[in-house]
Amino acid sequence: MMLSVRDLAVAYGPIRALNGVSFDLEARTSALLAGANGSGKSTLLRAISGLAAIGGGDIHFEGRSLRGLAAHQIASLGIAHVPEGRRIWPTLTVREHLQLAGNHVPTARRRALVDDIVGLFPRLKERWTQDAARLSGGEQQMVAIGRGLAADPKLLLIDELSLGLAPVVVKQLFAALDHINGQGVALLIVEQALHAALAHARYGYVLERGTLVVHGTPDQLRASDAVRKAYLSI
Amino acid sequence: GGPATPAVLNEIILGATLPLTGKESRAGLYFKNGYTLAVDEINAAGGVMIQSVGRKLPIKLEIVDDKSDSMTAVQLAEHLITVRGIHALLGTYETKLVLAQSVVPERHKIPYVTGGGAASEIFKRDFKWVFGLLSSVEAMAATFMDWLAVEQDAGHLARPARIALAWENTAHGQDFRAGTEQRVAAHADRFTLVMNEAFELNSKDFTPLMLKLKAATADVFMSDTHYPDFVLQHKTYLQMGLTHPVVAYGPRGTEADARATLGDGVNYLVSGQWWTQELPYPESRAFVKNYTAKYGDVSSYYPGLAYETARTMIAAIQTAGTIEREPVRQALAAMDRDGAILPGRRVYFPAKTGNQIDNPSVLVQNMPGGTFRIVYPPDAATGAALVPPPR
Amino acid sequence: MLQLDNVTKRYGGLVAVNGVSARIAAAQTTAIIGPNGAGKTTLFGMIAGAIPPSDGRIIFADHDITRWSADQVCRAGIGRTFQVVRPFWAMTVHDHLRAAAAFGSKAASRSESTVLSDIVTLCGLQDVADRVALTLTLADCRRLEIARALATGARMILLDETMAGLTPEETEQAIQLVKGVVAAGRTVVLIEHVLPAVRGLADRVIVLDRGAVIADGEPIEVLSSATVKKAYLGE
Amino acid sequence: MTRLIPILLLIALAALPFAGPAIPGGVYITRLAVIGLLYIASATAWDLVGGLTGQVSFGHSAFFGIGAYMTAWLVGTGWPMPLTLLPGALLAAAYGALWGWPCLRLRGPFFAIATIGVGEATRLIALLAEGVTGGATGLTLSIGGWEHTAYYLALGLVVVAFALSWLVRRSSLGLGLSCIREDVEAATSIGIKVGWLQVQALMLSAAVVAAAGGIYARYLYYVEPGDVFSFNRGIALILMATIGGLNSKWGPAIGAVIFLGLEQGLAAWFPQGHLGIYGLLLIGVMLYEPNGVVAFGRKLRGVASAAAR
Amino acid sequence: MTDSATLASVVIFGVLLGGVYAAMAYGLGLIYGVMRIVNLAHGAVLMLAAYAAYALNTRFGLDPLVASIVIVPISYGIGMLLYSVLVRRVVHGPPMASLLLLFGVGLVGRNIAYLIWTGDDRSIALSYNLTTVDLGVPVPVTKLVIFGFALAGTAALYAFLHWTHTGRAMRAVARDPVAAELAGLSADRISARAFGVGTALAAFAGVLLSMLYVINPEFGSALQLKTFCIIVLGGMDSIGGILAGALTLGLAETAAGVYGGTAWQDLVSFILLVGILVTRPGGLPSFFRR
Ligand SMILES: Nc1ncnc2c1ncn2[C@@H]1O[C@H](COP(=O)(O)OP(=O)(O)OP(=O)(O)O)[C@@H](O)[C@H]1O
Ligand SMILES: Nc1ncnc2c1ncn2[C@@H]1O[C@H](COP(=O)(O)OP(=O)(O)OP(=O)(O)O)[C@@H](O)[C@H]1O
Ligand SMILES: [Mg+2]
Ligand SMILES: [Mg+2]
Repeated sequence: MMLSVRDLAVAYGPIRALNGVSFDLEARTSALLAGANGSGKSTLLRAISGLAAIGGGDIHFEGRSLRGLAAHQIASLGIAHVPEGRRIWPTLTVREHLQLAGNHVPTARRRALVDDIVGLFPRLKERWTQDAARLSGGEQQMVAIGRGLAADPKLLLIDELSLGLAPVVVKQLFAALDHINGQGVALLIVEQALHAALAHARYGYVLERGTLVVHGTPDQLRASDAVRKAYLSI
Repeated sequence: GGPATPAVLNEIILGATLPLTGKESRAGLYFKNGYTLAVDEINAAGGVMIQSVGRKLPIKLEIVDDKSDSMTAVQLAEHLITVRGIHALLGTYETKLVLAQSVVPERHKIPYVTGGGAASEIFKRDFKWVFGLLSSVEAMAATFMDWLAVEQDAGHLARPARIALAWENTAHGQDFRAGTEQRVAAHADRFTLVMNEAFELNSKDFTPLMLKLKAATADVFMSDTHYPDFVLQHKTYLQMGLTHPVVAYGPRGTEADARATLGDGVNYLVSGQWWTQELPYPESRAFVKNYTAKYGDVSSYYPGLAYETARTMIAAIQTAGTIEREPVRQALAAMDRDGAILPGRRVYFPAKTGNQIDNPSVLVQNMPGGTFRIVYPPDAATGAALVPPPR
Repeated sequence: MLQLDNVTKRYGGLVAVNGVSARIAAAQTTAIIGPNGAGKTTLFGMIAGAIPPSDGRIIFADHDITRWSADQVCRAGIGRTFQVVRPFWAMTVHDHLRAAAAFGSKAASRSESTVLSDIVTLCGLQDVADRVALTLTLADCRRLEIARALATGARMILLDETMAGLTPEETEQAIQLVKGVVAAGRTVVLIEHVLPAVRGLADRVIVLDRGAVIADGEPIEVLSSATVKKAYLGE
Repeated sequence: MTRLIPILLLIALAALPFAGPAIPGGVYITRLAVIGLLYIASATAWDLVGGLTGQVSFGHSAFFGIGAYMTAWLVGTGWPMPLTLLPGALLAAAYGALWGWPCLRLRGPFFAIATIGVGEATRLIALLAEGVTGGATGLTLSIGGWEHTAYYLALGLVVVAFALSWLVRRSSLGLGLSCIREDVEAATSIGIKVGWLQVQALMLSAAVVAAAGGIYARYLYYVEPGDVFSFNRGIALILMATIGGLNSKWGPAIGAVIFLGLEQGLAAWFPQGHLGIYGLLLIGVMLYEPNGVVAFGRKLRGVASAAAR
Repeated sequence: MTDSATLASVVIFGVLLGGVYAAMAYGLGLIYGVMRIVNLAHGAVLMLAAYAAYALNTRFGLDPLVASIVIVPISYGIGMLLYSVLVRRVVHGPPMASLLLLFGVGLVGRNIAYLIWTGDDRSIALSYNLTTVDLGVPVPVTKLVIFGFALAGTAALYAFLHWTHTGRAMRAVARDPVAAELAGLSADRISARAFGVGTALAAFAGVLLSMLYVINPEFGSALQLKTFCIIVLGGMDSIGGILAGALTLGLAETAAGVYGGTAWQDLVSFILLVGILVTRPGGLPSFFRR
């Protein structure tokens, strides 16, 4: 198992965001995480990447406990997290975002990655030396994802993948993620547009009020009543 | 008000707030040393005779830091009087602090002697409890001008002399300018003012001032400054290669540090002093010896003034033979004391100036090798002034 | 109700919005769609008075509001939401609405308290009315922004991607919410990438690409046009 | 019960000048209290801009100085002292509007530094305008009058400042200012006239601080630009409000009392080390409770009520 | 006083003064740029470093420039330490907290200076104190040295912040430490380094200033105010902006002193500051942007 989450509990002060969540991710897999607003999806990703303190239970990545590690230490283990709300660096250029994230990657590999990213989001090349603050919302989302990819991760966590992206870009993005996944990067993606997402995932999880309520292969999820009602109604 | 006087009087408490930190901390330090030395000396001599107790009592000095801030100087004076139970108050340093603080002794009717506030403004208010040991800055400026006239008459200086005046924008500087302007107006045949510039205290660049000075082609450059501004001004002056027959920075110029920094550049500067270590009086010489042994540098007027301020208050208590306030005040008002270390050797507080001493100040000229000459007034002079300085 | 004449915004060499002209009638729901960076948000910003146009005119209810400041525009009757939510983080939901009602459109009635509670109900914020924005979920923040815009008494509201990041169920609720807003007689202009919402709500769709209008008309018609399919939907 | 505390406090303060001579140190405390009350009123008024609106102003020294000078001038021409506070307050409010209008468009450090510029420029102008202000020497006021005039005026000003702060906070003005503090762009989007609202807050706050300056002039009988327009006065207000707790009803007042106590107490008893001790205390407070004493109080109350349960 | 020779001196001395100001401001600018912290201890650092240069000069006869080889690295360490022990704990709190904390640090620094060196004024005796170079007007070599540092400082800092990984990381941490952590950058360590570099720059400036000015414990406070003005004029964010802000102030003050009154220098610079901010809310860089 690449990632194994056991009885994970996370709280923000008195608010319990996650309550005993357990699941495993294999290497090279591609998993989807869904759930209503406030169900704890982002918190789960934050706990994995070290942004939220693990309250109870534990998370292991490649056999190593992530408890007590700082976010940057976890990042250097090979987990990249594209956070909710983009969190780009407003005064850095598009190029600098990719440079910073890919600093530890060997030069040849880094070049290839940057080429991939630019191929995926040609728009970024057009805005290459523009401060990120002055990009449109969708362009910023591209930078955020590009930054995650540039780190050459083993596991890529993306929160709200399609948020603010035009349908054409979302389509390309799913195709690109398939490609990346094909190269061996494991994916854990939070996405609300389940229809499209399920077509690209190998496994799916649904969170409700901080606990995993449904999980299974895309077919199993599509068959689940709860999922159909809440996520596939349109 | 005031706290109940203790049944048995064991010591006489003198209080003072001083600018130990902040803008005036240099002066504050020297004042503290001067006060302390005077008190130590009297205590070494057994203290002050107090009739009601029937024996000599030692003096205790309570000094607090007013941070060069008027309000704190006022508040802490109140504190000293009402909480710490001092018997008399010695003044803080710098005119505006004294202006603010002097209201407190007047309100509480407690004797107050200041050697740190020179503005006549302080004494124009008909206060009964406030006594000043610094003659006015206007008078000091006037002394300068009188000396210039002497040099003119000796043919050393052009007549009329072109005077370039710079003054720091403080109460001190304002008075210096006023004194100079009065003399210039009174003697148009002798003096013309070709530059009259104010500058901010603690400026970080005097190049513009010196450019102006250069353009003014003056015979005399007079500037009234604090120490840091003096060093920076004169450094800039020297760097620009300026020379004038007479260069004076008010009370500045004798400082040992200045010579260390500016080297021979300080030769022949003339300074006006309320007190200087050059004064030939035995009391002054003894003071210089004791002070230097204990604290080192005594090259500015601050320690001398502080020392004499404390001595004056102690003398008044001695004369009164009591720490009762009114008798001490009367002793001050009636004082005409000899053996002081100030120019003229006398301490007295004329009623017509509102209890501010009006003794002369002396002018000192720096000589090569770090020696000094008192050049004015003639009766105190230790040598002739070199005007213009030898090349 | 709203008339755009040749509205243009340049940033240095970049033309973010390029000569957009359109008329938007009262009580109609208009969707603006287009690829990322097409200039949709910039156009909203110009209408709302937050970004000064480089060129062109904007006329709202017979007033030329081209050079008006954002607060003037709001008081004239245009409310807006932000693409990246911008609630007053330390204030309660209720205070948001009170403030909006106090400072918003002159036309807003003075018996707000009843109206405000209607808005709270309409937007489904009853349960969180006394919580500060900091503790709300994204969906709640979106609803809060809509409620805040409504509470200003705006006759026209501009919604910038209010459906982004919502689950389909929540999207459906949001669609119902906007329908309620329209039913209450307000004119809605919305930017969306979530097509079900566009289909479910819009009477008319305007497509922007690289700052210019490339299509304008009925949703079904526009969304099936070849240019839009290619530039936006990627089909 | 807690509602009674302010009233009892007010009564106690009103009685202090008469009780003063009877308690040990009472005379000194009464004198010190004048400054304390002026600090409380000024800090509370400053908080309308610095806390409620979130615009940290270093420039309030300008208002203080204007008030002080107005009183000095008018008393010099024979006005009864209490009446001089009103023109001082009005002039300061007008001055606030004059520079507030352009400057309040700035935010964060830009606004803060612009206010440093305004405050210092005002001080320097006062210093240079010798004919009007007496220049560096300043002006002296004739001494006399009832000894507790300044005290009761200061006490009255504290009541005014609290009332003003309370009224503003529960009016739509206060609501609008909060919106501005949180997000200017969002605030304009709901129709808030950001400039005008902030100017109103600055004017109100300026008026109170100017009145404090006027009372101070009467207290010291001496005004001088370096003192009444001092940059340190601006800093002091910020320290008070922050130590106590920004944007709170009692915070600035509590901070003012602590500030005065430390400022005077440390300087009186530790002539060598007061700066350092004060610095260490500040560091301690900010490490332990960056939101000020009021936040600490809230926590304590939380603990207490938890224990009670 | 309106001839071209005077104008030439105004320009030369104005630019030199601008160099002094720029040198003073880099440390403050860097720390603000990276951490959004207004370092109210900046003045104390300038002052203590100047005293350190004084002490090394009087004890061992070291030239201040030589002394800086010792002082600058130590200051870097002190800066890192200060960050790790104190600033780190408030940097993400309310903005006023870091402001006051550092104000407290500044007070402690001043008190230390009073205890060690008393409130007396000190100055360093340098053999080349009065040496000048003739550029049409006599120009002090000390100011030329400082000006050289100001120019080199701009270039070096720009290159550091834009072309090195650490520099970019500092800028990233400045704007979003969380995102920086996610990109594998230790926000804490990078901030500590930035604080160290900022402190070291300030210390170096303090050493340079000791060659020009009389030192006392209050020496930093007045300079600090001016450095704030400079970095704000410079737009708070750009290194080139600092130089531009410093030169603007230097020229304006010198011109005000020469063509107006010497006492107007500060007044003019404050009025200019307010004027520029009011018309250009982003400071000087916004003249070059649209
Ligand atoms: N910083 C925080 N402080 C307090 N509560 C929080 C914080 N962040 C999240 N929460 C709460 O924790 C719960 C889970 O939040 P989380 O962000 O993980 O949900 P989510 O599933 O990602 O929702 P969304 O779809 O809105 O992003 C919610 O109830 C939320 O209100
Ligand atoms: N302040 C600015 N300076 C320079 N360019 C800008 C600025 N603001 C926006 N832009 C550019 O203008 C273009 C239009 O931006 P806008 O935000 O309007 O796009 P949008 O249509 O809303 O896109 P999205 O769907 O991604 O939100 C983008 O390419 C963006 O990079
Ligand atoms: Mg989320
Ligand atoms: Mg947009």
